[in-house]
Amino acid sequence: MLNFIDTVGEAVADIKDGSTVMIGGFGNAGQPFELIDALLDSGATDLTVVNNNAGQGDQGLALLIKEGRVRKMICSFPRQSDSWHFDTKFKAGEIELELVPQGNLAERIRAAGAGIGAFFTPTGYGTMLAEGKETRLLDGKWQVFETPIHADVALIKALKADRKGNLVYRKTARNFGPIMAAAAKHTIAQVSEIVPIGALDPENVVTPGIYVNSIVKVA
Amino acid sequence: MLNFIDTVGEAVADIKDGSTVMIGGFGNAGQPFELIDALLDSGATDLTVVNNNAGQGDQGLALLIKEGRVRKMICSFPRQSDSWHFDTKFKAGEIELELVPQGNLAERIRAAGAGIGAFFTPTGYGTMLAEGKETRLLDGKWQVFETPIHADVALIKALKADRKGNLVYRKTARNFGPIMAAAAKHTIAQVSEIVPIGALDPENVVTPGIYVNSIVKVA
Amino acid sequence: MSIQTNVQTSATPLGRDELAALVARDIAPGSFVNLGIGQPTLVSNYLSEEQNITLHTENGMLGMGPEAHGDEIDGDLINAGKIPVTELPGASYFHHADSFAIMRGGHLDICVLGAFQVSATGDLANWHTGAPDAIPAVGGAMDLATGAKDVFVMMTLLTRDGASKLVEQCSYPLTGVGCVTRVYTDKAVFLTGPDGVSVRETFGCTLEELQALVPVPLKAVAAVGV
Amino acid sequence: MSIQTNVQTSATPLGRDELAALVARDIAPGSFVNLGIGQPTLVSNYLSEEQNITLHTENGMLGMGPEAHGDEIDGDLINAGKIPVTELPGASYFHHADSFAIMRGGHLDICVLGAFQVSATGDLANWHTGAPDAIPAVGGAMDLATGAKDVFVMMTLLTRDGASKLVEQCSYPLTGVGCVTRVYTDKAVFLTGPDGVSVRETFGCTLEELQALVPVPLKAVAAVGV
Repeated sequence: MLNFIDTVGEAVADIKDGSTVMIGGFGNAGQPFELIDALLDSGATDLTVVNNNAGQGDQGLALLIKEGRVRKMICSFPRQSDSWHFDTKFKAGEIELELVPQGNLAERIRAAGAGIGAFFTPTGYGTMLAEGKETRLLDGKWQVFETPIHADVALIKALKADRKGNLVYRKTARNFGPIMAAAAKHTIAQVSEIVPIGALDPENVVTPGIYVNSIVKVA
Repeated sequence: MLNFIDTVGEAVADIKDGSTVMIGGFGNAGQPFELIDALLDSGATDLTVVNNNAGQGDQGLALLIKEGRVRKMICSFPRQSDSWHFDTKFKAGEIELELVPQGNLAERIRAAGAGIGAFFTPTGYGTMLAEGKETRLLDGKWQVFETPIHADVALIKALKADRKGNLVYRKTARNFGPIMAAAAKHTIAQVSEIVPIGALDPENVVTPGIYVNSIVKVA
Repeated sequence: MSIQTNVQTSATPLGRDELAALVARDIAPGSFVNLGIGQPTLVSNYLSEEQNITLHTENGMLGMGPEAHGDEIDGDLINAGKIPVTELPGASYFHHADSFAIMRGGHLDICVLGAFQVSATGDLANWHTGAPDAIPAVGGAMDLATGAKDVFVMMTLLTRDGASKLVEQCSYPLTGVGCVTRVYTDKAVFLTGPDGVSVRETFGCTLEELQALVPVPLKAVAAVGV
Repeated sequence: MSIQTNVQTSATPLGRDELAALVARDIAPGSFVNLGIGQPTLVSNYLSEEQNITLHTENGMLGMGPEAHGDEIDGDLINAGKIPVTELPGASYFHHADSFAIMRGGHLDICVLGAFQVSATGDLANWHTGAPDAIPAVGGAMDLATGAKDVFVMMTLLTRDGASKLVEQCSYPLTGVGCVTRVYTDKAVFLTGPDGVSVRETFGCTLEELQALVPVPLKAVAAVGV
């Protein structure tokens, strides 16, 4: 069921402790900063967060980590020049890390949304990130068995939503939004604009409304 | 390398006997009729054809089958009220059939283009179409091991191409076009219009030009 | 929708259109629905605008409108049965892999299908008679059976020969295992699941008369709510 | 591009920009290319318009243009290194799964990467020093190493301590197995593969001098063409 919600606070109010939360964005592009701030304010804790990174500087996901709300990160690139909050927690053994090659991260999220129970991928074969994983020779290449990443909630950012919940994005801010929307039980999208039904060309819809549960406009 | 080609005959001239050829379309929507006719004229034979159906009436794929050019069909729905050429060949034991549930057909084609070596899908579990296949309990569902379908050539139909080979489609004629373009070594697209670079909005490109090798305009 | 103890809600068996209207009434507002080819397509005639139902067609569209007529007919806009259809405002198009991801991923609320047979545990047989000389053709049937949150079947309860299509175990080749949650027939609405078959309502027969027609143990649905 | 028997093509080792220009010259017209973060990014400065190269960035774009400056800067348009970039005519955007499908599916012609070490059989180590207290971060490195038709590495041949980065077997954790096809260094261009390491050209040293620096057996590339 699709709901249009007035504030980011109400939009994230039902996120429970212990949830797995996907957060869209690559770098700052497509990061739903306002929804992340609202999640921080909500007090939800013991979270597993799926994002490409593990927070940067003193904002957004970095603050969630600093405040001890994140039990586990699933990401491809936690270490950055300004990922000091993650670094501190990780070295103190206070946060769990599942490091996933970026393409496997994307494909595992896509598999969850598409109802694929598992897949074999050549990426990571023969590396420490595939240690202990089942492997198989397929199409002449050794491949690694990988499983979907499902989530309770996805927080994503899009450019526009229509009143059916259809979404379009902007440039490289699209990144993880469409696949996370499909992989989560409940998808919350912050958008810059809400347009009437019929204002988006059906040929150009990127995320069909079937994947979206809550929409909040952020100025 | 992308080529713009004047005639459908030249476009299909290099398709070799014994090739696996994907043909886009669902019903008549998105069927590249002119390319199929050119393939018939080319004389190429011993083909494996991947299409949702196995030809209808006395046109297109049905004629390829009638003329004995198709060794094997990989499809989801061969039997139709007017699939008489396929029916005759099949009952005479003169054509091989690999019957694949439509969603597994689509996902196996997608896997080929995406470099996924195999995947597990719940579709078909416990049915005669999964007999002899490896199964596994994943995410609480019994799932079936399926492998990618690669092709030598894809023949697809799109609405417009720009001079970079980017494609857009029209309505439900999109169907198998984008995934077949990615799954084949050589993709030939017939289009209604060729537009200059910059005429397609980068947000709305459906098949990026990297997947397209030959483009021919069909009036 | 209220679920009640077994009630004979009609004095006569339901016709195809009455059954379609009943299915339509049972679809929750705002649902995303796929209507299979044949009898299930009739359901679309009885969906009200207030229900705000979005129809999916597996050949790549959400927001499918009614069948197209006359000038509306567009060869590029067809449904899974290859019938020309129309586009409603708020529609979207996508390719076949994305379309079946919607189904397989469990995003559709309801899929309505025809059937040759349904078993007591919800197995579905609707794609193949199993005749040795038949050319098999499956299309999207197995994907539809597997993917939706609820799979409703619409069928006559009996074959022309009077045999029950609701069976202990399907004799026709299966489309999906344990996938059907509800069976709408001319004589009754059945709920199927791991606990066996319950009867929600009957049409033109009592539960006892119904049981005499059907080779699986039936029970009345327990009262829910008021 | 002509491949010649071992030739010293420069009297001195190549600088970073000269090396980038050489890689750029070796990219066939019409290629689709991904340039890794760091030194490989320099290659874009030397691609000519006539080459008609299309650049891919794994965060969802084909047709990436040069770095953005001043008013061009748009927070929604960045590359994999999170640097603001521009869009060229004929570009396209797609989501992350589609973007990595382009890589994993083998559709890119060339990927150019930096490296800590490359082995004689083309194993690549470029993501992790293996230090016990290091926080690991892999990003798209393993996907890039696995997916492109050709993986070119750009690196200095020696570490600051004078150790060869071209090694018999990588001591750093691997990024990919047997994936590197060509290694561009300040002192030579190496071709790697199942048959071992060949030297295409040297810069400021002879093949013999080069062999003294490198712990794997080198051979000159056989003459091709005229």
